[in-house]
Amino acid sequence: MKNTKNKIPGKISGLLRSRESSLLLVMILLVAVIQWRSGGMFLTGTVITQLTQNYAYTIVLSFGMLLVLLIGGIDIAIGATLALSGMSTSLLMASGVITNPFLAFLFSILVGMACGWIIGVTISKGKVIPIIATLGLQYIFRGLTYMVSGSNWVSSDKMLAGYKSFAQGSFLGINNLFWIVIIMFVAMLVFLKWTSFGRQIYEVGSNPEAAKISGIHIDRVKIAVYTINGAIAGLAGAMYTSMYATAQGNMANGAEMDVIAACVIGGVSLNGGQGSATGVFLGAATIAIISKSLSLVGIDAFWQQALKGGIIAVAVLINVIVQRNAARRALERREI
Amino acid sequence: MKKLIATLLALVMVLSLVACGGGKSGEPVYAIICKDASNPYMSRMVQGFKDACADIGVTALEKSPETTSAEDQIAIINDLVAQGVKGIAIAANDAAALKATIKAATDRGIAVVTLDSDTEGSQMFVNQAGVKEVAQVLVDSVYDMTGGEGEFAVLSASSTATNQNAWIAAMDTIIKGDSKYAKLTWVETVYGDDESQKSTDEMQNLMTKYPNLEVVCCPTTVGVLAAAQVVTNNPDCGIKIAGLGLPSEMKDYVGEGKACPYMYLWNPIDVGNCSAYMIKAILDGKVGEVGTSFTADNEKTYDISAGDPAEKQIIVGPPFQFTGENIDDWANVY
Amino acid sequence: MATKSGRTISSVREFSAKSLLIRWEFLLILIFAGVNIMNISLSPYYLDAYNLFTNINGFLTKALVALPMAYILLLGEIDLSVGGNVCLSATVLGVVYNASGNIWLGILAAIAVGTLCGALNGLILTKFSELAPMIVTLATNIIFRGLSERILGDGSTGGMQKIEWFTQLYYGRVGNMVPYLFIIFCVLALVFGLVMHKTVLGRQMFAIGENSKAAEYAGIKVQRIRMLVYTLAGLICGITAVFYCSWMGSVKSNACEGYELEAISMCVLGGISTAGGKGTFTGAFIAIFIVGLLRYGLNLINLSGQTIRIILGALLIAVVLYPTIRDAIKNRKKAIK
Amino acid sequence: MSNTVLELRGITKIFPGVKALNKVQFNLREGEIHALMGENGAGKSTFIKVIMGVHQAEEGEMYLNGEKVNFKSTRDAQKAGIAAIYQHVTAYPHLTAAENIFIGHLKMRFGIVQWKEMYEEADRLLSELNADFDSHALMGNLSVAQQQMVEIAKALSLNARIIIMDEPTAALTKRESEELYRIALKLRDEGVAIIFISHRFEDMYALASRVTVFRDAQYIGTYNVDEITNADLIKAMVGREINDLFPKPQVELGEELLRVENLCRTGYFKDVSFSVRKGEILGLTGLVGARRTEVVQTIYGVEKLKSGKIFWEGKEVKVRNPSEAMKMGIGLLPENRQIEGLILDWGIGRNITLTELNSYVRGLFLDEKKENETSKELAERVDTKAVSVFDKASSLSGGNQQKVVVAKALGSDFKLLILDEPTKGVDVGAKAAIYEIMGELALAGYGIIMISSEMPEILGMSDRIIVMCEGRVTGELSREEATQEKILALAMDKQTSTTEGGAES
Repeated sequence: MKNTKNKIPGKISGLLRSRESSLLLVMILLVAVIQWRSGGMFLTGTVITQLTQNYAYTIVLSFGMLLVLLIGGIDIAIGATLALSGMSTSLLMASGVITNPFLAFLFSILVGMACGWIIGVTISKGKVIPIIATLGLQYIFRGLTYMVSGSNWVSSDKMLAGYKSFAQGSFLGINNLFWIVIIMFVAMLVFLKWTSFGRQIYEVGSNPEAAKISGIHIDRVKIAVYTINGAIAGLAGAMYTSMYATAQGNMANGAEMDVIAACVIGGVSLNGGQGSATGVFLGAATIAIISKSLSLVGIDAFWQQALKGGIIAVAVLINVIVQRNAARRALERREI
Repeated sequence: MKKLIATLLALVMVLSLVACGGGKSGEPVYAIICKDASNPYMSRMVQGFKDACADIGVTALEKSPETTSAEDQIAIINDLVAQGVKGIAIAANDAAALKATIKAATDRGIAVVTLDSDTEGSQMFVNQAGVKEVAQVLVDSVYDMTGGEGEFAVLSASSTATNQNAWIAAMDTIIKGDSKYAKLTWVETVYGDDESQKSTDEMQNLMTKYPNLEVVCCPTTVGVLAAAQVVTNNPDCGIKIAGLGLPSEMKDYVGEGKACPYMYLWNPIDVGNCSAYMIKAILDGKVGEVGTSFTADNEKTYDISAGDPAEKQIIVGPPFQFTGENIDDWANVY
Repeated sequence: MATKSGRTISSVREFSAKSLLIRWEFLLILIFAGVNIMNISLSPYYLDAYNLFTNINGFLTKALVALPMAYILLLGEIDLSVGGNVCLSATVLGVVYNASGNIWLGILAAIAVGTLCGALNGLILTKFSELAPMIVTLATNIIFRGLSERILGDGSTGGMQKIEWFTQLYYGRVGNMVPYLFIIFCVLALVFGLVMHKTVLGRQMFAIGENSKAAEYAGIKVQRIRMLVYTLAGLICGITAVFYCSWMGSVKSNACEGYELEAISMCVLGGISTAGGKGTFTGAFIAIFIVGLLRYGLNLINLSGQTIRIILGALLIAVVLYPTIRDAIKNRKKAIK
Repeated sequence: MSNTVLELRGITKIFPGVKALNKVQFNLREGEIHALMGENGAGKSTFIKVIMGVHQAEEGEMYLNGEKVNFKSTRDAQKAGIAAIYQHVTAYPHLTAAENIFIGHLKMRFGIVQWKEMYEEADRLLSELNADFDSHALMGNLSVAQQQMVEIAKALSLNARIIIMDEPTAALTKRESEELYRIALKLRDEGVAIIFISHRFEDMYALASRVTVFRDAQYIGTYNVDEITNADLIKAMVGREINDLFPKPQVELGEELLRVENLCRTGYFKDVSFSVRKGEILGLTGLVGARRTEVVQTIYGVEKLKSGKIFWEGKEVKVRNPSEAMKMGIGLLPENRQIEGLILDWGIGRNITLTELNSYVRGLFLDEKKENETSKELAERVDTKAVSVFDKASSLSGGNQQKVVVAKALGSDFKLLILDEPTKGVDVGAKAAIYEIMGELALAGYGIIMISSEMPEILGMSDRIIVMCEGRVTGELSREEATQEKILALAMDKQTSTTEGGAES
């Protein structure tokens, strides 16, 4: 799917850029096939708005996961963080404490940020490996979500009208939630490419020892990244509850699997240092298209899980094969 | 040093948990197990069950699994048996899986009734409304809303929910059995698993796949709410919603010109209430053979009819219609 | 080759009670005792042997997959696909039984599928050894669960509880007290423990977990052992699926949710370090009963499922944080000195 | 022209178990290339890391342009205008060349990274070094030589007044080395002071005006390049005369054990052929980057072979993995003991028995009593200083750790032993013991291949010497005809395979 040129790659085809152009190609091809198979029902106004609305929160979560994967970590507690922040915000709305939608979004982000901070400290200062730390904290956050809500739902009639209408409303023809995705995407692009802290994330991920020697505080970067990821999960919690207008204990259960799939397809490497906001955006969009279009195209929804797992496996294997070829070619170039 | 930490850890665990230990008074305990812990319809049933237990003079105890899984319900039944509860009322997540565990409980003299959703091995099914009656009102509302002709679909709960499957099967036999409904085309049955996200996605898929769909019938309170919200958000889709819904949730979606012209349900509080009395009736040996009837302690008489898969069942009452007019005064009841 | 300096090296491991006390197992025994004391004091029903065994049976299916998980963690790796594997094997058992009407065929099919799935993990991980086991088993878990969802559609396969002897596999008890599953589990645990601590394969697994490069140079066939361990995990998942079907009688595609996370928590609580090479099997064995009985005790006092979930999560984090806290205290003490 | 830019006095650095630097001193003048030479393990790389702030010296001071300084990280050193180019380039493989150049001092305006400006200046710097790639290339795709040019460009972007190059020519071809000389001389003429660490006399003669020698973590002396003769320099580097330090017994050679014919492995080595006989000690030497370790790894089955034949006791064999090699009777004592040779957290007993676990099985299980006794006997045979077989390997000194690895090899009935840098990082006393053991093994009929970069060891212990340079065998010398100059000449220049060349004595 990707061509690494034999001659030293100059400006035209950096390894990263060619990965995203091929991903865009795959996505366009996919939409064409779906459009043909579903007899033209896919590319209609309503389906596109539903697509952008329903999957806005997974794309936003994927940006958070991108940061975590870039420093070589992982966070499987984002589903639980989303649930806790979304639920606590809805409860405060139901009990009349929060009366303005903007405040609701802010509170949800703050709750998510606190969860992210706890994860960051456990991993960096507590020296716990990320998979185990987020596994344990996922249990705790999910348990708290049920406990806080006394394990019953916040039904839509108890939610602020403005909060619910925000998710349905649109501006310049684009749904509000998708505006959040666009703003987040631009912010992530600028942050990762143009700010020094963004570059430090790449440095820590690409070569942690060199980064430590050159004076970067690895722990501080880790805590910051997991906190930002938590905040994003909090934001996604508000987006979720405002769109579905109910808050359930088991909401976003297993969302982390879709998000990891999106990042892996988007070319993010799991050992850190490699990945871009564009790649993740395209990866998440691909996952959304596949999930949305399955029933339209006649593949029954029961194939969806198996397909998603298959896509992650294929994307990971392609990454490895490409890296092996590049290493082999580098060896051959070395004249002895 | 390490031994100190170890003993400290053990001590803390013991103290903290003793502090919030449960009541062990000698009073008999009736337990209720719902499909999952956070379903609003179920919490109304529990409310009715607790009121009845208070009248009967027993302690009420609610224990429900987080997800609609039969596995967790089995574990809960085992715990309750171990605690020596006198009776269990359960809304089963599976028609067969609980059989052996319930038998282990009934062998120990514990009365086991099912409510809302039946399963094998239950001594009595407290049926909120007869399967045929529920199916009939659902088919009639679809017939009325489509004007007798057109496409309709069904958005149900989870694929293994016994009560929804029973109503859907009954609806099918009614439609096939009467030429009046011949012109109705049942396009598809989809499953929202009683999750608002999945129900919304399924509803949206139905709208896109069947452009001239006229009615979506949702025999589950979660489905009907999600469907009504989707229709309200796309007013020009021209789809009407029929089904079973809680008045409190549906009050701004039910009525003329709204997404759901009218809907049906029964009072879940009555169902919970009645199941407690049924446990008392079984324990007092009042319940006779199929065909006989008996009066429970709430001075209501019930006639026992043959149930499937439970041996006996009683009907709490006919489904109740909610329209734009009367929904408001029920909205704060349940 | 006589030694010139005549220095002698002792070859006897001097036994010190203190070294025994500071071992992790002693702490676990203490916690185990604490949990039992708490349960007894909380509800008089706890000591009823029949109910105790019923409840132990409840979590033994999860504990079965913890046995091979201990080996995988010992190698310094992780397998997130056990839940999906058991679910798929159980689905296959149900479908094959309903199609052929012969339960034996179903059982064989389930064990075969389980082992194959484990071997698939092993194959990918040995052929592409630079891949992280976490991501590969994450993907295969979704694939296994997806396949079982595809096979079952929206229904479920069932009817297995009609076969009397098959349900006795789970519900049957020796002398109407000790369930067969409990005995089988203890035998399997003994075998796993002895292999791990007393055999060549066990020692080699410790070596790979501690330093796989040194193990390779010492002539240990690292990739072959990794393949063997993942396939063994698959086999155990197949066996667990048989017990699951005997217990539940029917299978839905959301069966065995969270088995892998539970198994990992049991092993990590048992002292098996996630970095590999450390830990004892007795620790994991005791930890299995600590988690199981703690959950049972908390249920007895009717704590909600969620609070139990929080307590187990907190326990896992506390156990993993323990070495860091201990070192921090040690360093601070050294600093003071 | 001659004022001192950088001065270090009395620098001591201690790592657990070994003193890496012992009161060393050094001074560097402006616009000067100052060579720093010494054998492997003499403390050169540690000294550079102390200057760059990676390590903090226990004792001693450092003066930059006369003022006392102390660097906590490479960032402090970079701010003070000192840049280093390491032998194994520690670059960021996933980032572009331009970003690697400006790491730590990205061009910012109002907090925004100025990419365009950075790419332009990076291209300017690279073209100045006439690099054949541009600044958009990914670091991971570049060859070692190109990565070094990026590191030099980075030093220039810091407009560093002092540049330290640690074995830069080790992995470079002749053409690339000359390119580096041109750049170094150009920098010197612009007033930049350069510390050039190398093994190669060739580099020193081409570039340096002064040379300082370190040996065994100590400062030996500083000399003007044109005043010191080659032999004196070698004596300064090596220190001891070749005398009876090496108890090499005369062993009458048995029949051929191992013969390899034009082994090749892409990117590492090509057409490597040699043979070893029973009782013979074959020395395999060359400079860093000669790929000797990779050759024995292929023979031992750790790495795959591209082409070529291996004959064991006359028969052609395929070695797919280490356990096959061990079954045949080939044992390898790997180069870095701590990672490949030992499990540091385990007791020495368990380390020793790891390779032959099957011989300790009684019934189904391991017989720990037998294991402990055998490992005790083996450990005592090589005179390891340890209290009990349960002492952790990590608690032993370098020499004793090597003895444990040898004891491990003695546990199996090997016929050929390959020792890769057996005395690296080992104190002088333990070295003698290891040579003694090698002598005894040869007497007992073992074939031995010894890889070493220490001249005296190679000359002292080998019956025959194979010299390699950059993946090629450049010569074979018998014990009698071998001298240090011949070895160095063969080790330095790939083209002049057998003839005399390079540095005149």
